[in-house]
Amino acid sequence: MKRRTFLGGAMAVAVLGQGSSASAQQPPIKIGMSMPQTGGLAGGGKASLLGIEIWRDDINAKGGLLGRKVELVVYDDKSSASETPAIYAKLVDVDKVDLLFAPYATVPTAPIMPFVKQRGLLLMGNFSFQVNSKVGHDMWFNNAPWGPADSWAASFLDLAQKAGGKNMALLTADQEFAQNLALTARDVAKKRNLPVVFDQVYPPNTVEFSSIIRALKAAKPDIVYVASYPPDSAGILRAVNEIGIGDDVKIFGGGMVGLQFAAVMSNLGSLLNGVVNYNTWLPEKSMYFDGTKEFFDKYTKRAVEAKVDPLGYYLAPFGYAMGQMIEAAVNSTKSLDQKGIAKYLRENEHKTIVGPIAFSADGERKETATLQAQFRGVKDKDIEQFRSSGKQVILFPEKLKTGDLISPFEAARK
Amino acid sequence: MALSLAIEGLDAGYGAVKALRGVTLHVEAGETVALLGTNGNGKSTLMKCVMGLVRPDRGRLSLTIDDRSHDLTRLSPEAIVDLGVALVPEGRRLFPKLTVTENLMLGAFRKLARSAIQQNLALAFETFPALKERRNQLAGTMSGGQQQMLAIARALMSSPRLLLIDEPSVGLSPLLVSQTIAKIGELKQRVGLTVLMAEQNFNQAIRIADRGYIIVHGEIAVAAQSVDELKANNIVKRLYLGGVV
Amino acid sequence: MTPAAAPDAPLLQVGAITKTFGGFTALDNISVDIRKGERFGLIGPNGSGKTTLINCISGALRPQVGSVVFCGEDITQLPPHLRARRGIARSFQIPRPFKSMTVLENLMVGLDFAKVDSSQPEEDVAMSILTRMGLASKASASTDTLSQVELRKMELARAMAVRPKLLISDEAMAGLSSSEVDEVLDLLISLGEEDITIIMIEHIMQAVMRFSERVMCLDAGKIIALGAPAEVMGNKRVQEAYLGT
Amino acid sequence: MMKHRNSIVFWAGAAVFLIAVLSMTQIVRNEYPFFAGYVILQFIALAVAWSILGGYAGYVNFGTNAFFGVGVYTAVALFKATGAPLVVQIAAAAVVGMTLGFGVGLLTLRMRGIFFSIATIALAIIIETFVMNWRFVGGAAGIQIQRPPVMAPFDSYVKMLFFVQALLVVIAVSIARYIQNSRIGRGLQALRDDELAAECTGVPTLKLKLVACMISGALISAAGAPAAMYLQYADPSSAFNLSYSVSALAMALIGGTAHWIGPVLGAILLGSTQQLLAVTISSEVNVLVLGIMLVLFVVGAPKGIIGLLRPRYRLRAGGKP
Amino acid sequence: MDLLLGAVVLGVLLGCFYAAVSVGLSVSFGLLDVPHVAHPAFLVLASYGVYQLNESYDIDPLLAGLAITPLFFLFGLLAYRVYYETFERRGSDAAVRGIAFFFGIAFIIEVLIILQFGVDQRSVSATYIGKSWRFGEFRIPIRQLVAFAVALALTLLLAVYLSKTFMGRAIRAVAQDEEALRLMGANPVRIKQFAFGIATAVLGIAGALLIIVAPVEPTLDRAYIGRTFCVVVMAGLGSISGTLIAAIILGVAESIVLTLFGASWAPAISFAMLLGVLAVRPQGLLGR
Repeated sequence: MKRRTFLGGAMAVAVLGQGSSASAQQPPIKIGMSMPQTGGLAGGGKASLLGIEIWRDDINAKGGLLGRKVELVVYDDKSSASETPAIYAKLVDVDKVDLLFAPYATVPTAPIMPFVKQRGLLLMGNFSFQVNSKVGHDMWFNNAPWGPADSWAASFLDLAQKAGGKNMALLTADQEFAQNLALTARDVAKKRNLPVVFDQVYPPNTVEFSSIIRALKAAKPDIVYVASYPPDSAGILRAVNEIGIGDDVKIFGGGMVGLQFAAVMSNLGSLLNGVVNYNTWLPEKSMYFDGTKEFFDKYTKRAVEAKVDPLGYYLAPFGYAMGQMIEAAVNSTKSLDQKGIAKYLRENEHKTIVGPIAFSADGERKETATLQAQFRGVKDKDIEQFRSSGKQVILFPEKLKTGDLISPFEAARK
Repeated sequence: MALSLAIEGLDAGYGAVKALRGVTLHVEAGETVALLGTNGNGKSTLMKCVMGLVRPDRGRLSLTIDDRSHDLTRLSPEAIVDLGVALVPEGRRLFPKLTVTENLMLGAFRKLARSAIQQNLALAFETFPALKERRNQLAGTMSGGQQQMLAIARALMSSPRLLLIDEPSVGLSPLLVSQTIAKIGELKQRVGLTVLMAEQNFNQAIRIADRGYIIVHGEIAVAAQSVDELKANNIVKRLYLGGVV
Repeated sequence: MTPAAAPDAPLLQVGAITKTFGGFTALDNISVDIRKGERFGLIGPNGSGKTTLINCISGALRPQVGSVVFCGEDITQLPPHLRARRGIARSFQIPRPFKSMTVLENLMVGLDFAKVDSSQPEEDVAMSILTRMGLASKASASTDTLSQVELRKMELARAMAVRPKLLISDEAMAGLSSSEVDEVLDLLISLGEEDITIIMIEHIMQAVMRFSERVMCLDAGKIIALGAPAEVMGNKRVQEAYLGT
Repeated sequence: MMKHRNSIVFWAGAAVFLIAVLSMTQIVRNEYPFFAGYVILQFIALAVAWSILGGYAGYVNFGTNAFFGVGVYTAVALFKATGAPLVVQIAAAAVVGMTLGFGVGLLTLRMRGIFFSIATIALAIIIETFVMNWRFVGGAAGIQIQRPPVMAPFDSYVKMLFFVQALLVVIAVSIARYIQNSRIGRGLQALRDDELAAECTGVPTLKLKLVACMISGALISAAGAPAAMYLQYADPSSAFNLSYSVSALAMALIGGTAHWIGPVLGAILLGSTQQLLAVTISSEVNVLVLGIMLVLFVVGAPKGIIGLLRPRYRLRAGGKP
Repeated sequence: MDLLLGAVVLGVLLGCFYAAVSVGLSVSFGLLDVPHVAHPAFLVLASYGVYQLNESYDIDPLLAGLAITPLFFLFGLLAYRVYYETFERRGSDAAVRGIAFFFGIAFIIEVLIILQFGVDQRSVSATYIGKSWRFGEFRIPIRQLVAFAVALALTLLLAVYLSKTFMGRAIRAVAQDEEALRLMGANPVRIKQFAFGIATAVLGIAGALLIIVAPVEPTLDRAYIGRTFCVVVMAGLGSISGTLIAAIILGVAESIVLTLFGASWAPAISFAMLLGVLAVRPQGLLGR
């Protein structure tokens, strides 16, 4: 029942904020979005939303935007693509929100891309992957650090080849995000003449990975690139630990979703050691910017009450950053004109708590800031250890690097 | 040990169907009473009323044991079984996918019956040696005659004092019918049972019956005090053979 | 090919039917011809195979061996609805009304699908059948409000709606009182006078005697007697089957 | 006479409904009602289509999501391959849905009760797996679709889709109504009550069930086809979502299955409640409401809303009293 | 060849686990004809119960599973009572409306889990999780061996219970002939209620195995509706030994397809098997 009071509370805060404000005559600035709060994406959606809410409270404490309070209008899209079109129509046509944020992840975002393009609306993307590549909307800005489509696979394979990897195994989930990763990984491998010795796609709800890992091991790869979803990520690592993966493997990981979430991390504990996986933010020296520490102080306190991810590294700061970019754009253009805001966002570099952000023409980051980090010295059953630096050493990008790859994989696991 | 069953003015049926109309009948301790009549005349319904499976609309149904009278219309079938009444149902109603032994053990389901389980099992196997040979066979795979034996043996497992038997001859060849009826007579002598047997096979039933009733369209048409009286009664032939002969 | 229109060809030819269930032989090499317009009684003790036989005729079951020929056409492999369309209708031992429909609608099902060309509106036809059956006042009643005898009549009426050449009545009188038995019997006899061939399964022997032109007695899946009613009832094997040896 | 008058009322009502929908698309500028309305209309079509087999014949199909997904992907494949217009997409989806219904029916309609339901679940999963492995339509990664320009007299594609879905609802309801009032409906009802008795009364049960399965399948697939253009995106897990099956079943049961109006009422009630909740409470409580409504209705109102309205609702609205 | 052998071994282990999560349904649906689509939801609920005990008191998951069985037993008694009073006793349409009813219950359970535990996936810790047994190159995860052993024991125990005790025999008998059972002085409704209680109690252990084998999340039940019904129907309704055999066939088939042909076809294969069984032998492998 707590959960309900939290959500009710979130709306109540929005309403109260409006009433007690000094600028009571001015209507609030409404930012609308759907967010997965039930279904498969709900875990991420809730953490992301908390980041955005912290930004809202910060900006309102500073007196709002253009002297007006900021209010969030949030609906649950149940992690499903079929819900979002109606929700965004309601946000735009009924609630008349001033600005739109996208829901967390690709699936719920994809159906609204044509809608915002057609209506000429600004949409701040929220960790979706390549949704704009076919639509080509020039008022779309993704907060995720992905960068160009192939940079993800490229950075991992860079590390792998430097460590002496000569062939690759691909293990990917049969779901939208993982398949997109697999696609680029195959392309990059082809360009670099890396033979793919194992390429398997597993269905959602796979219970047991022992068989798959045995088959993978039998192919004797030295690079293992995995693109998986949270329930499977844990299953795969367990199976790897139990079945073994062979001494040939130089590097393992890459695109495993789930290893960024506190619940999964604390549960897997030492099984994580040695895995090189993508990430977005980590408590390493190179990752602190203006306001980063303050943000996490607030987040840590509120996460407990909201029953969301206690660490919140993966999504929450980017939700906050999304707000910061809007804040900068609105304050500089002194208006809510969406074309103006979009122009500003496209032409400038923005300082945020996740570092400077600049966009390329397609609304993705100019340069990738997706981290590749290696888990080291992780102990079992301890969430708090992940708050200290050194547990996930950043190997890429060069600018943010805090250590070097330990290879082969078996050596790094010790 | 005195035990008697008294039924008075019993009306019963299923919804719109009236199966029994004002049935009055009694069974005294140690008697074998035959309830005769062709199919669809209400014999089974009467048996079910005694067991508490069908609730009568009107009338009295009482079982007297050692001067204590029990109103069966108010008791659940479980309680009636505990009083020492058992029914061998029409069509045998065995559990086809259970073994012979398992069927017998279920006959002793009531707590009261479980104490005598070994004796009763021994008695059953002694009376029906064929069952002992086949104790691990599935009931559904046995022949009709063997199934009928098992149904009777299963009813005995609850140590009944009043045994109700509904149409033991159904689907059996004449030889088997005769054997089954003889077994019932034998058992009765051996265990000291009181028996109420519904049967359409007139000649076989009266072999072991002390007296009998004939039921037609849910009403008692003849209440005969002796087997001879039954044999003499013309209604039997009218009923069974439509008046010819 | 026998010409279907031969005037004295039997309406229904049951040719050496054998039907087994698992190891149990329910019908053993049964052959019988039924003439057009005949009133045919089918008797036998419980479990003798009567219902299995009419299930094989109406198509609910298919025999392993043998054939069923109706109006010169081999219908052994036809599903029940195609037999119904060719003119075989039946009632059920335990009434099976379409519960969510009214009495009239029950009849309309038969009229809808039996492919009878008629200039009259269906509802009028249905009403006239109900009137015949004495159910006109119940036309819009739901079937669960009917009494037993009304349900039996409704089943016969529904069978009549198929416009049958052959009507099979499966114990349409079971569980009825004497006066109700007469009522249903009169109905069946009057239908027989309209050139409808009727097979009647019955346990009530007076009814069988009064109704039938010919009677067949089954016991343990075999024909033990076939002929005029009095003749069959006088048969020793029949008497044994019923009264026992 | 009664029947005739009922027909006039019905067709007049359908015409008024379509005219109202059409004028709404011309007058109302706010697009949200069309988005939300489209979803509700889609559910009406699904619930009505479902109840042709599930309600009239009593065969509970859990594979609504399979037929829906097949509709979506027929439209997607056709559009991607040939750029076929919406009408062709829908017609093709209906044909494919009907064919699938025929296949499913042949394979499963001999099974009774819950076995049929389980078989349809299995089929749904098998078909979804095929689509997931079908790279042409994007496989598991999903596919984004660019809508063609909207046709006159509509000024937005969603308004057009709203009208098209309204048309599909009218088609589904008129087919359901026709079946209900025809001998097919009577035959289905008879076989639902008692399959053997129906057979012996001349009802070709297997054929009728097949027909019902094909019509139901065609209508569900047709109702699903425009979803590709509505979402401008398709992915197997959304298109084959189990919630379509549960919703169709729940809406029909909540409304009552004895009359075509039942699923319509159920879908309007449940569909608009869901839309309302999505933009008010907007949390997991949403799912809770569906659960509680289902439980309350099946426990408290066994014959659904129409059972509450008329204690002994008779299937044949046109029949003589 | 080695790979195939490994796939078969792992498939058998997986199959026994499937048997454990299905065996309760084999009683409730297979023997009692209750269309219990909320069975997997109860299963996931049990997993969360185990998680809670493991997290708060550091109790071994299997012991935790055992600890919640009495609670689940009572839960089962209650659930059947409600089902019986509202559907079975009133007769008509019980199956159809029962399905809708249990779907409703499943949704309610899902939401209650979300409200209490949030949407993140949860898992437990135990000494046997994350280690493996070696036979030369060949390694088997110990958690799978544990799940295998417990599942096998659970299934056998239930089979023994159903054949060797008065209550167990009555439970099998009630599926065959309710009225005959009344003649033995047993109340069929109470027997069925008790059986449903047992079927639900078993979920305590099965839930522990579920969370030992892999992490759980609130909507995981949906993935198991197909699998559990597949096993029970393939087994032949109500046959416990059949359940074990069918589950092992399913596990081995999945494992072989996964290893040799590519994982993305695995679900289609298992359900195609189910359809095949339904079409050819509707009463399942062993039948009741």
